[in-house]
Amino acid sequence: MLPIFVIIPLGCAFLIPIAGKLRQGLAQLLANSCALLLLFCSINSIFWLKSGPKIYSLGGWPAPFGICMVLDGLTVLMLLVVNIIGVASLVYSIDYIKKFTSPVLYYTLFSLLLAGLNGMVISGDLFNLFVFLEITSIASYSLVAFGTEAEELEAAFKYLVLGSVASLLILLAIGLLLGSVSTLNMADISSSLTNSPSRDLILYCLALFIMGFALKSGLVPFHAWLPDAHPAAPAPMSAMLSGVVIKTMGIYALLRVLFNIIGISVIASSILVWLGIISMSVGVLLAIGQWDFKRLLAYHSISQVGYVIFGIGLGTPLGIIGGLFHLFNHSLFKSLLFLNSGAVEFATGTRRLDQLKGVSSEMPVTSATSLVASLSIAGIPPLCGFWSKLIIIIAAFEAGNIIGALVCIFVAMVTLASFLKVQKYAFIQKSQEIVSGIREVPLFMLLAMLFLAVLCIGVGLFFMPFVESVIRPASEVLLEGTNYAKLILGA
Amino acid sequence: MIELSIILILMIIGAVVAMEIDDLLSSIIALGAVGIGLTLEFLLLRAPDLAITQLVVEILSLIILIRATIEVNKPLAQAVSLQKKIMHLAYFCFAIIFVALFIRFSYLAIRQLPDFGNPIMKMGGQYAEQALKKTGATNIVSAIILDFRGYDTLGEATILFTSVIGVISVLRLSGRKR
Amino acid sequence: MILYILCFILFAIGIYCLLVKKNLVKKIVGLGIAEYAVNLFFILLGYRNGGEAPILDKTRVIANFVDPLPQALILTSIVIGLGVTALMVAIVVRLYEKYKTFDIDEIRRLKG
Amino acid sequence: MKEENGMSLIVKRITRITVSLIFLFGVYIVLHGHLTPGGGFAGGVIIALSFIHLVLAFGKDEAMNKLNESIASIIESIGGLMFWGVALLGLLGGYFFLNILPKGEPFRLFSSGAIILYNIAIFLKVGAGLFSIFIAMAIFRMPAGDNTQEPKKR
Repeated sequence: MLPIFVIIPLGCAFLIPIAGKLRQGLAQLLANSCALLLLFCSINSIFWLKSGPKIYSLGGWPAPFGICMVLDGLTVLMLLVVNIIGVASLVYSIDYIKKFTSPVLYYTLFSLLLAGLNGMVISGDLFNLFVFLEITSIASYSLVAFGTEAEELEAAFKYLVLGSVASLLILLAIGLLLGSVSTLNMADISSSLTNSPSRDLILYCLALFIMGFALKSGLVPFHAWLPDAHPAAPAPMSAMLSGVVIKTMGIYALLRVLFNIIGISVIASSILVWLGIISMSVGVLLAIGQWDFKRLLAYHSISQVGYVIFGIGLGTPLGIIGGLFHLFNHSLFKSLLFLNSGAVEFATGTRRLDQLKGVSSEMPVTSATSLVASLSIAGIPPLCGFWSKLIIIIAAFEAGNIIGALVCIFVAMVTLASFLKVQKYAFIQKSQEIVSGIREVPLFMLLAMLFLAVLCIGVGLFFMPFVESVIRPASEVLLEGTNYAKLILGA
Repeated sequence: MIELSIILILMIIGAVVAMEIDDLLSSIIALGAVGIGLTLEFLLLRAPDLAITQLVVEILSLIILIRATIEVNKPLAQAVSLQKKIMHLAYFCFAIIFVALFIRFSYLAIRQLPDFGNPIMKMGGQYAEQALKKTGATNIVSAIILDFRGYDTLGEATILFTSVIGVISVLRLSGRKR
Repeated sequence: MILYILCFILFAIGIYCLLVKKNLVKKIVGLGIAEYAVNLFFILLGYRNGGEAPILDKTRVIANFVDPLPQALILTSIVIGLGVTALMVAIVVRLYEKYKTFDIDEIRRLKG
Repeated sequence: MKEENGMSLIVKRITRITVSLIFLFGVYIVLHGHLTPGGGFAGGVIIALSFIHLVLAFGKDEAMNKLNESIASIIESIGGLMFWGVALLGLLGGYFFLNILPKGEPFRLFSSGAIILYNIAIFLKVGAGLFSIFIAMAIFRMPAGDNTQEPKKR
């Protein structure tokens, strides 16, 4: 029953304003229960997949006629990413939201964000993907501007302008495809594109799609909005933003279009490889000079997204597995780091690393979870970040891309250095005078951070069964490329 | 065919006027003119549904835009430092290069589109035939947006709902508790 | 053919205005123009010479219809444009209240 | 009647007539959505415009007691839930958006099953939503003094 992933969040998004008027706590309860239900559905969607990909045609109309929803390996992976971080952020924001006014609006926007993300991931129709991409964008613009301070509004405005330009470019590309093949179902488009003579048109659409989705996911030439938007957003929202939103809006949609509709070609994969390399190096070099905790994390998001794009751009099966695995891991430890930065800000009131005086003694749980996250982003063996970076580097060597592999190793070193700096200033540094008034953050925030930390360690230790059950079917979907169409229309 | 391009050229002129004029209010009114031109285009291109919706949405966005410029009293004529001039120059030539490349490559792509006036109506044709039988609606566009592709319209209604909640959350009194 | 190119020129003007103008309201106007251009492009794709509006008529059977599919999509895109414009205006109104100016350079308190 | 809020007397007299005409036209557009051009969206925006017309002509307080913020957001959520509910209704017939209501014969008012219900749902949502956008913007008054002081809510 595929439409559950959209029915539940939309229904509860419409219910929350009314529930919020009746009783204050009801809205919070509704949002959290909907997120937990979604997580439960996405976990057992792995087992649905055992019996092959599912197609659900909406309104009873067969695939090319109406809109259809598709559940295949890639969708299951993205559903897991979206709902795990969604539950963690919502549980975290039970206490965090006390700093903000009108939590009812916050929970409505959050469940709309979840509805947009889930709807975008399971939709099998190009224009439907654009509509849900737009829901996610507008919900994240409003959430970035939720605390109405001057910096947040300015960051939200910049994010809004660049996001709308990206949406227009994507809509223009969809228009060109519609003009040349006049159908909107992804499978139908790819089957009629294979024998269509217009090569230049497809290349131009490819260029527009890459520019639009790279703008949405903050890859380097288009990353202007990301370092401002992430620090400005409230902590659970910046965890969702960098952990999930830039991945689903940017990378997932790019992969779906590139691999399944237009079909990967040498040009496209080399563009992806070079985009990845540039984003990796520029992102981490910019991150060194940062003293604002969240800004540093935002720059690291750009470099880690560059890793994922580099891995998948290689095109070899191992590269794609490495890229997708890193996508999953990055969403885990990056949102954990953002939640930690929110906890530090919640307790001490400042995000500047140099003003923090080592809070590990007063905030044991936060510093422990942030240690786990920092080690796994730096790629220390037992934790999850190490395995995915290792697979990508091996795949790079195998694919003969020596420069890329060396850049990967160099970036891993610099990431390690930069996160040791974070640990030293924020947590480990022994403070001389007694730091008064810093208490550990309330329970629910700790619960969310522990949940993600345990997941980080768990995926790190048992990464082989995890890769086999979730990442491999996702990479097979991408490796199939355009005969995705036969699969959908055939079934 | 000719009147379409005339109106389109008038819209381009209106757009340039909206961009270059200094006074904000007249720039918004020029945008309104471009919108009305778009409504005329829709009527000429046999899309009455869209003409009504575009006209009415145009009026509403004008009211909202005028609300944004109502308090402006001083024009922006301050001295601009050298550093900002260089940055504007950089933006300026970046935009020119982007626009030139954009039109150059779009010309290549447009050449391969089916020429204007006879589209490949692969799905459109089927919708037209089966609209009355399958849904009973005589307005085929309504049949498409509410029955064949009703899921899009659910997404559409959610977009409007999100932007309403977004506007209310941005314009509320104070974001954070002091 | 000329119509498509004129439509792309209108889109380029919108994007140019968005990138170059430093006044916030001008950026909203630029985005609106680009939005109009994309909507027009979709409908230009669907036009058919001598086609009829896609409304069935009781009295006569209409043979050739204009393509109704792009029209259905553009209804959605118009309302998306309205939603984004409303959100932008709300942020601009709030920014004007905080900074007392529409000039993006004075507002640039954040480093790029 | 105090002159300062709302426009001059002439405008008020005329708006009383035009507002009802606009409202009637909007309702017509919504109900005949599946027969003639127009539909949920256009009709909803027309209705929102008729209320905005009322607010502009008679000033805020007059219109607010007819349709203030909380009622607008409740109507909007009801519209959304109605759309969501009718779509769920289709679930009984097997698929999410199935149109299982009887189709009736063409060219009549009740001729296309659930499409009318969808139209009414969208009409409620769009009309109430856009009106609450306008009210949120109209109420958000710029503080006369410097900007540190909180904008006063009228």
